[in-house]
Amino acid sequence: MTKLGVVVVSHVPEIAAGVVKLMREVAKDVAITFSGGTDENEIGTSFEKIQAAFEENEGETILAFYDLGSAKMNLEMVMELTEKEVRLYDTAFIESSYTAVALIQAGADLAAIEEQLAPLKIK
Amino acid sequence: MTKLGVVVVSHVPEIAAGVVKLMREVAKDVAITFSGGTDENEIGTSFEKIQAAFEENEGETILAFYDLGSAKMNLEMVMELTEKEVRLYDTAFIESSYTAVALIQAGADLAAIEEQLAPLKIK
Amino acid sequence: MNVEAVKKWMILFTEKVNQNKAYLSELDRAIGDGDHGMNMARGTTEVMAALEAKNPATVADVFKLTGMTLVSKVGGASGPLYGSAFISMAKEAGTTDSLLAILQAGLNGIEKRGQAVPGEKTMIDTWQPVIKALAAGNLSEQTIADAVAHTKEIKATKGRASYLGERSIGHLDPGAVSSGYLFETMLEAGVTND
Amino acid sequence: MNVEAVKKWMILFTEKVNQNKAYLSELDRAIGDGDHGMNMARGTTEVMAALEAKNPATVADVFKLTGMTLVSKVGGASGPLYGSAFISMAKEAGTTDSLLAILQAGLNGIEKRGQAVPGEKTMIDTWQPVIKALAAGNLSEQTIADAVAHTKEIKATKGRASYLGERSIGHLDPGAVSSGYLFETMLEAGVTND
Ligand SMILES: Nc1ncnc2c1ncn2[C@@H]1O[C@H](COP(=O)(O)OP(=O)(O)O)[C@@H](O)[C@H]1O
Ligand SMILES: Nc1ncnc2c1ncn2[C@@H]1O[C@H](COP(=O)(O)OP(=O)(O)O)[C@@H](O)[C@H]1O
Ligand SMILES: [Mg+2]
Ligand SMILES: [Mg+2]
Ligand SMILES: [Mg+2]
Ligand SMILES: [Mg+2]
Repeated sequence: MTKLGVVVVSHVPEIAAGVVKLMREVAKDVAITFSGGTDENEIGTSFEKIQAAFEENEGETILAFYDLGSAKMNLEMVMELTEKEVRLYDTAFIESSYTAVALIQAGADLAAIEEQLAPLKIK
Repeated sequence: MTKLGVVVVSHVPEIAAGVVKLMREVAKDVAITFSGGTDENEIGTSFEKIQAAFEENEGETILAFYDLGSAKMNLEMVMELTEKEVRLYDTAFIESSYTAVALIQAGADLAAIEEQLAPLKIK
Repeated sequence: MNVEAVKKWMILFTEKVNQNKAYLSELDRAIGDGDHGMNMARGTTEVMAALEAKNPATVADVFKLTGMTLVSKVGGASGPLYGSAFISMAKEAGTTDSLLAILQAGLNGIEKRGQAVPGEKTMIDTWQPVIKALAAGNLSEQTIADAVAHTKEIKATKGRASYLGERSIGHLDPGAVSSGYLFETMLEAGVTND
Repeated sequence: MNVEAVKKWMILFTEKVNQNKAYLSELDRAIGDGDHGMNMARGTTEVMAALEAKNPATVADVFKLTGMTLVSKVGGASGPLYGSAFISMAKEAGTTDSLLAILQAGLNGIEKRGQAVPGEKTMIDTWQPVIKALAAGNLSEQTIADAVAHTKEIKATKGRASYLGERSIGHLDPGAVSSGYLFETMLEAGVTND
């Protein structure tokens, strides 16, 4: 089974860091990386930070989550350039990224995870 | 029209603060208060902090949003005690609280806001 | 119902929770966020402090102070849940002496607070069989142990464990285990239906 | 297509954006987060610095450097959107000299990136009528102004403004306005279809 990792992308540095904190409670061993805010840590997203989050993530298959739509566009630009297999979810940001890492920690496979994520699609 | 306010409740202090930062970008004038983490600023929720967020909010009708289910229970305990009219939404936390404040800032009324929130229900 | 027995119950429950703090958190680590032992240990320790400080004179007041303290000190789902249970029990204890009626009120409080029903892998799956056995006059340590053990087979559909879906099967529910302690210590303290 | 004219275009666009930075942000404050002027000013200023530093020799290279710089420096939706436009235009400019074909490639890039179509109150609502007029041989300042003005009447269904639903009607789309600047300065710089 391919190793799964999670990347979270938020417009706000504090949100990204906070979500990782929330996830760490239930997912001590999961590969989690994040991108929060712009290069100057202002509100927005950063192509470079997202790219770094993908490259530094130990997962081979990355499950990616974002807060607002403009993050998605930067995410997709990075996805076109990375070697990794990336699955991007248009789901409730915190609730679905939390669900994903909890399931990965519990040993669930991608199909089981996506089944749980499906009802959280809102974008 | 009754003055609308927004209360956000997160398990993590950083997430609550970050969401408010994100909302402030589009809602300079909206009454927003928050509760993040436990009394000791650990991960969890605090009855007292939630109560304070309600009391300090200048809105007469409060739209309340939360991240994970256990926050909801504390929210409901506070709701049973507060004088204010509170509407609690089982919607995608960040996406829906952002939507709500953007609409309040734009002068939308409760009915219009709830129509936009309806498709974001996931809990 | 004897107020001294009820106080003893709270003391024994606090002791049991604190002795098993690590175990409760370990159970919660498997299907939750690993803090149930911490939450309950902190909450019950605060209850002890509050009971000592205020020394409530009636059963209703003991339950009320316990509930309010748990609500404000626990920080996790178990706070409002146990809190609602004890607050409802306090209300009921104001009008009746029947342990059965009081526990049933507690369960109603939990169900109202958490919108869960039996079979969803929560503390309710301890409370409900215990109350049933009490009503039938055959509540024992074994009834409690069986109810707790049964949560292993259930798929969680409420609480944090529900995020795991099928993966929650095969693990005890931590809240069901701590509720097991609640009822074991109730028997030990001699709090009974008469 | 003349590389000097294209460079002049980028310079004029940067100037126009920077002169109207406050206005663009004000437009974005009404239906978005109020940063479109900042975003575009920062992005285009970085483009100027990059063009000066690298002095690219071909039209394709000018567009490519512009696009890459916007993607990495803007921080808002307009970054990947304008970025994708210029990167697609660079690719097209590698094989053709036709302004029409190049702009069409740019629009395709935006549509692919943002999954929007005409009529959703985005920059596309400037690009699409401009390209149509160019194809018909009657592109003018007026065409551009009309396209931009028309976004006022549209309800946003993409981008941040879409959160406002009906409330987005009655406001110009900031990205449509900055795209208006792009095409006005294209005409001023003498970048044409032949
Ligand atoms: N909706 C609910 N109804 C009843 N009991 C619940 C509900 N949600 C959670 N629980 C109980 O709470 C326990 C978890 O408590 P705890 O770990 O202290 O809170 P948290 O999940 O917030 O960390 C679960 O094991 C379960 O027994
Ligand atoms: N999906 C999309 N497709 C096309 N254009 C879009 C899309 N989303 C947003 N835009 C454009 O981007 C502009 C906003 O840019 P900007 O304010 O810089 O980004 P942000 O919304 O991230 O703050 C909008 O006015 C609109 O023209
Ligand atoms: Mg827990
Ligand atoms: Mg917890
Ligand atoms: Mg903006
Ligand atoms: Mg922005």
